[in-house]
Amino acid sequence: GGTNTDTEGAASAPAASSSEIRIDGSSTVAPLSAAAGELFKAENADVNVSVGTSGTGGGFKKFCAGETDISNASRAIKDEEAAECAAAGIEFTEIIVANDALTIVVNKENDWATCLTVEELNKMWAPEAEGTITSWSQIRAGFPDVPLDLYGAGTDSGTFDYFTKAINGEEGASRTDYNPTEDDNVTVQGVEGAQGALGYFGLSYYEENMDKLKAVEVDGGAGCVAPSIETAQAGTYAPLSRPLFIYVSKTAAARPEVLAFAEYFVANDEAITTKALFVPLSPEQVTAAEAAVAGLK
Amino acid sequence: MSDSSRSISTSDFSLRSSSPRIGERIIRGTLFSASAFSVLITIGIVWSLLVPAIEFFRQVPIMDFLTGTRWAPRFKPASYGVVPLLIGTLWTTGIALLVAVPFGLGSAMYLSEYASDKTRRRLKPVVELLAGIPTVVYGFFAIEFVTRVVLKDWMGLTVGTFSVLSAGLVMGVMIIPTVASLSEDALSAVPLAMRQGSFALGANKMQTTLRVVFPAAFSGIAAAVVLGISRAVGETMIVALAAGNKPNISSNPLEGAQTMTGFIANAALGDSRVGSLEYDTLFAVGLLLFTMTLIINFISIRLVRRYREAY
Amino acid sequence: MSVATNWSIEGKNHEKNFKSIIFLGVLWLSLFVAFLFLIILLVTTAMNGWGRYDMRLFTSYNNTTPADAGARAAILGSLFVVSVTALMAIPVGIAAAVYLEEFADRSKWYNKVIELNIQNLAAVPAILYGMLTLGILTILGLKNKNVVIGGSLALALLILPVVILTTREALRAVPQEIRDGSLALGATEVQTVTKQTLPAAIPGIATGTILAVSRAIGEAAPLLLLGALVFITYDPNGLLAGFTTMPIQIFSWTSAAQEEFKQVAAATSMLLLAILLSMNGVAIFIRNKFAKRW
Amino acid sequence: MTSESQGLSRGMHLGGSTRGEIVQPIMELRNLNVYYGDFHAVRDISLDVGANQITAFIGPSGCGKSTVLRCLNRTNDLVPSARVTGGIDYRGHDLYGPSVDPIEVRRRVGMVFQKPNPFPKSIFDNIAYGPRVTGMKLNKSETEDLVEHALSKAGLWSEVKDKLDQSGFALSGGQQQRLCIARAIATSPDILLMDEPCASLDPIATSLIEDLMLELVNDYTVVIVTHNMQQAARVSDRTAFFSAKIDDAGQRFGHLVEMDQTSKIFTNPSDSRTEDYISGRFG
Amino acid sequence: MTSESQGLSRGMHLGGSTRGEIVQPIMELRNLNVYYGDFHAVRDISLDVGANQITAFIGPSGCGKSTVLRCLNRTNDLVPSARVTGGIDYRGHDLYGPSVDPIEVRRRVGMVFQKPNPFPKSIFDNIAYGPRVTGMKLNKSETEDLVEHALSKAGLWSEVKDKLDQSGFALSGGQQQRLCIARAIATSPDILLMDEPCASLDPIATSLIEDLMLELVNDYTVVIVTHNMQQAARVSDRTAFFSAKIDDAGQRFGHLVEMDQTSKIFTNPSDSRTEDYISGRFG
Ligand SMILES: Nc1ncnc2c1ncn2[C@@H]1O[C@H](COP(=O)(O)OP(=O)(O)OP(=O)(O)O)[C@@H](O)[C@H]1O
Ligand SMILES: Nc1ncnc2c1ncn2[C@@H]1O[C@H](COP(=O)(O)OP(=O)(O)OP(=O)(O)O)[C@@H](O)[C@H]1O
Ligand SMILES: [Mg+2]
Ligand SMILES: [Mg+2]
Repeated sequence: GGTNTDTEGAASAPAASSSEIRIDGSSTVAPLSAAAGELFKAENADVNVSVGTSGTGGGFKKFCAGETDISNASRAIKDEEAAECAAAGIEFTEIIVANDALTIVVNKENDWATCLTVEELNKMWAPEAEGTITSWSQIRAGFPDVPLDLYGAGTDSGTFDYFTKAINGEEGASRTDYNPTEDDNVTVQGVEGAQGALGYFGLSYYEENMDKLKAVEVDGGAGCVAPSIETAQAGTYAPLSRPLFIYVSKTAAARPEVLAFAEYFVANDEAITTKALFVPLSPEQVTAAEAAVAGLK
Repeated sequence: MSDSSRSISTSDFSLRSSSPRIGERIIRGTLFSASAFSVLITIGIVWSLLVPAIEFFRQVPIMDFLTGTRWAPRFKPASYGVVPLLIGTLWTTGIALLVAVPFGLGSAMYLSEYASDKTRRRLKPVVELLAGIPTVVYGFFAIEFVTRVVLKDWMGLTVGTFSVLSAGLVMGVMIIPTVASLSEDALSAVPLAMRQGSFALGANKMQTTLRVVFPAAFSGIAAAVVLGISRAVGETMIVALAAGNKPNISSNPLEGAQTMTGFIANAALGDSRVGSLEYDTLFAVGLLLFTMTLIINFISIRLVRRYREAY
Repeated sequence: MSVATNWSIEGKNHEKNFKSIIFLGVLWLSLFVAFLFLIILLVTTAMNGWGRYDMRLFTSYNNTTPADAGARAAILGSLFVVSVTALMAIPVGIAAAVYLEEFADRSKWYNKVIELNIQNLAAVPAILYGMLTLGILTILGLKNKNVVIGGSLALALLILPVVILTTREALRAVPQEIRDGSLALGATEVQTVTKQTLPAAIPGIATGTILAVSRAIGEAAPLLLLGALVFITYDPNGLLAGFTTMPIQIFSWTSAAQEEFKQVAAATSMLLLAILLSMNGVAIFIRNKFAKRW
Repeated sequence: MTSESQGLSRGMHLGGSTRGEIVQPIMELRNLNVYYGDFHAVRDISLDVGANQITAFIGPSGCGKSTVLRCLNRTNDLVPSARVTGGIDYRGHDLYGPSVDPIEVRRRVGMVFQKPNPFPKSIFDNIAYGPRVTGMKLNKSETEDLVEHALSKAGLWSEVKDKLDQSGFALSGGQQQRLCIARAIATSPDILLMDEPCASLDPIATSLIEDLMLELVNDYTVVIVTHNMQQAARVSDRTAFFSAKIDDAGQRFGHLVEMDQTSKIFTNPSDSRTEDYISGRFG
Repeated sequence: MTSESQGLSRGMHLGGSTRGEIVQPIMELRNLNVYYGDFHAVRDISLDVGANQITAFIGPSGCGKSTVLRCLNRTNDLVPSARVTGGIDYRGHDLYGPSVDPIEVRRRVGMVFQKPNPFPKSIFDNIAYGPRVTGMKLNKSETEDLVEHALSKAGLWSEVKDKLDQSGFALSGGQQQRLCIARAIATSPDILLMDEPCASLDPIATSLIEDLMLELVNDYTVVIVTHNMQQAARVSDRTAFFSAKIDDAGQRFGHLVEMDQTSKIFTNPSDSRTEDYISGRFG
């Protein structure tokens, strides 16, 4: 679109010598930043972008220690984390860069679970379920007696915080006898491997693996809704659709390449989200993001 | 005998050193520092594990840590019982030994007692190649081939993506060379005279191998196995990839489980906040792992020393 | 004239009895299983990587689109990190080995401690070296842990005991007569080491260090702790630059969502294996060529 | 150095007796040749080993004494490169015949080595090992009897009877060597080969072993290799003197110079090379 | 065995000459004791080494011949457990004096070992090594001259002059041993110690080395340890006979039985133990 002028302006800005933009944080958001980095680098060859995957919490830790320029987050920054940044003198700007729908996935051979209610999910994932809810037959009468094999986000990821809050009502409250992983892709393999398996992760990962997995519709009280770009943008895929963030350090944004990258990210959001298989921003979100970037200058 | 006054002496003859040889001393000093540096490394390891671990044990009683059966450091409510991780480690290590000990020992006996010199020189390096393969590649292989093809397709087992069986099997192959190579050394160290003694009594090769050479090399072989155990306990990438991340007290090797190393690797990817209790768990587990391998290794050194002293 | 009796020394062959044959068969099988595994591993990995054996692997950086992904940053990262590792570990390792083998008085307690300590370090799990390095870098005040010098340090600490042990082995293989001969001519001990013992042990030392360095190339666990699991699209260009390595890249691709990433992972595995096998090959060649000179 | 000062007991002092003269061959070597790979180490050896006699092999180092000795119980078969031509007749059987089982041979022709080589087992198990592997089915008390018998024969019983379960390594060098002899006796061999059995022993242990040999020869045939000419003179009935020559191709090889009654070899050898060697002019 | 048959050339046949009688001591051992850790291996040795003579140390194995020899150039210093008491006077200097540099000693007292031990270098570099490490500053042609001189002295020059750049390992055993002697000569030592220099050589090589020793003694002082009594008799001027005893505590230790002109030791020793040993009654 009309982004070229922006990027050209930005491209001339960075110093002639090669420079590095350090990004770390949520592994969910990482592909987004990586895609942005790839596209950005195509036009700014001398800028290096590295994207770590320490998880949202881990990312903020590094971010607030000044180790990174931009932090990827799959949830908004927490008060304690913000306080830590403030204590370290790191000012930042939050930018929503994409939408995601946490998709519940089951094994292809699972022909009984097509739609699950939030209550059923809670029954599965609540701390009380630990060691007691072990079979699908305990979830809903009529489900077969197939052992329940759960895969989910690692405890340091924003996804975990988000999911536990949405399903179990409190961040961090969850049964522990599931396969937690920082790497959502492990879940793909896990769920693919066992008939009674269930997991959750971002919509993009599901779309990548539609041939291996099956998505489950979620009933948040207003009927069964399938996860998709439309339902995510429209907010009807509740309560599991969420925005994804990047946090840009104001100190770092003083460096022209960081600022240019942030501008590029927002200006090319549609291309980036498409490349990374995420749900693009709605027009209102774009306006908000542009304003946030403008505030960095 | 002659009188000493008649001995030859020359006035300008001296046995003092012709130069002070300061360079020599500097070199010796440098070399010593290099080897003393290794002690610093150990101190460093202990220090880097102990400091955060002590912090951890201030909040979690050490007995709760060692005997607790629920490992959930990042959940609400959190609990810090390391037993599930120990059991995971026990599973993978045990399965690995079931593979490595018979096959490693069999290979060692063949190489040392049956193979010609030439054959041994060719085959031993090939076996040792197994030790040179990156453990990431092993892990990849465990998931892609052992679990999917061997366990699921060929054997028809109902096994998930992650299982201690698959990780253990592959890890067993990884430590075959450790067991084989060191056992072979121990077997070859048995003096030829002992074999000759046996043959001269009319024993055949199998009798000689099993009744004379094997018992004579026993402590060396035990050391090889013990070292294999310590490799298995400390191996990270195979279990991180193939055993899964679920702390699990299970009696079913087809299930996945998290090992101590697996936890450390996984937790490191997550990178909790420095100073938090969760962060310190990493070091508590690390310290436990270090202590375990230290003990195992001491046993192995003892055993090796015994067979070295025997001949 | 001979004392002929009716006994005989002919008879069933005691080497070819049932038990012996079974026993030999079992031994064969053990060795065969090891080889079989090696071959299957090579073949399946090679097949998994089919279609990705081209220049893209070397020229392209990692990419979110699997088809465009290459291992350039990882390959260069591995080479860079391992070179620095070798530069750190080999001189220190050889120096320590020379001290222990040629100068140390074994009856002194501190030498016994050092010796025991090195044997122990050799068995410390790799991942703990990552934790140690994490601690060292924190003390040094390095904010970013995933830097070349950090990775190299972790790997150097990891292989140092191996270098020391194999170098000692090589020095020990030099016959004592060589040293005696040199010392009896009035050479100092340092001269004897530098002019006789070390040169004579070079093949053994080379073999040992090559194997140690090849271990460093394949190692991932300690680097994982330093955060080397990053998406990087540039060449590592300095000791303080971020990096990733081949094993780490394989690890990350292995667990990636898209099936095509597994192809790249397998192709990179093959490259890594090729590097390691050739290093092992060189080491074995040196060992066989120069072995048994005395 | 005078001949009176030599400690010559059997072959020489009994030179006038019939021992060593009448030969009842239990083994006859006919044109024996041994090759190690391409190296033709020992050439054309023909000699007789007399039953119930002590035969000594002497000669300078490397002349093939051990090589020939090892042929007598086919332990050379265990050296992969070794190859033997010519024949050895053992009680009328060709030792290298195609249907001969070398293991069967070794059960009949025992061997004791230069360095005592007990097994890392108890004294008892050291002795019992041979009977066990050769498939003698003995019960506990039979085994005990056999162990006692063998140790007694080897003159070791009184010294070790209270510590049969101790390791064979715990004995002194001389005791270890007698243990090895006892071990060889326990399988009731026909012939006992000894390759420099006293080389690593002190004089006292040596003389004990020498006495033992003189005892054993009543029941067994003994062949010893020794570097110690005095020993050969003291104990043996007949002595074979080996030496080394260089052939036209420049290869060094061992051959038999002469074999005769020990007394004759030491006082009046037929070959001047023997005399040179014995008198110490070379070697 | 008669004394005529002995190949006695120097000490005995020249027994009537002045050699071996007049002793101009270049080294004097006074109550030398050597300990290995707690083990008091060698006790109270006092003897003189005569300048420009060949002194032979003989005696049964383990009696401390090598141990004493190694004291003469302080190579025992390299055995961590070894400790020496008593004194050695070397040209009027106390060899174990506090200001004495053992390295300096070894430059003056060269040593040749039982097994030829050439360095894994070219023949040329084997010889040039000593001068290089002892800090002689020689230019190329001086080095070449020295190498030629040393090899000539060792009787090896004509055999190797065309292959100086070949490895020292490529030589035969006897040549290697002469190379080692040449190597020792190249640093112009004062005394040459040889510990069983012919033990691993064949008779021909042995006789070459023996001739060489007789040559060398014109310029150097030579001390040899040998197991071969005939050799001691053939080459040495004076012979020290060592033996081993058991002390009250049951420890075996080496001591000097007697030292005298070689001819005397071999024909008319003062001590009966010497006679026993020489005549082969023990050992
Ligand atoms: N296993 C072997 N392989 C090759 N050559 C051998 C082997 N064993 C012996 N030889 C060679 O055969 C020749 C005869 O050796 P043998 O051991 O029989 O001599 P020997 O008379 O017993 O000498 P010694 O008195 O030193 O024991 C020697 O040249 C030796 O190097
Ligand atoms: N490095 C050492 N450590 C401990 N004991 C030693 C050492 N070297 C020699 N001995 C002991 O000192 C004694 C004398 O040994 P030495 O080697 O001097 O004897 P030798 O007369 O040269 O014997 P051989 O004729 O066998 O060479 C022996 O009992 C020997 O075991
Ligand atoms: Mg022999
Ligand atoms: Mg000696």
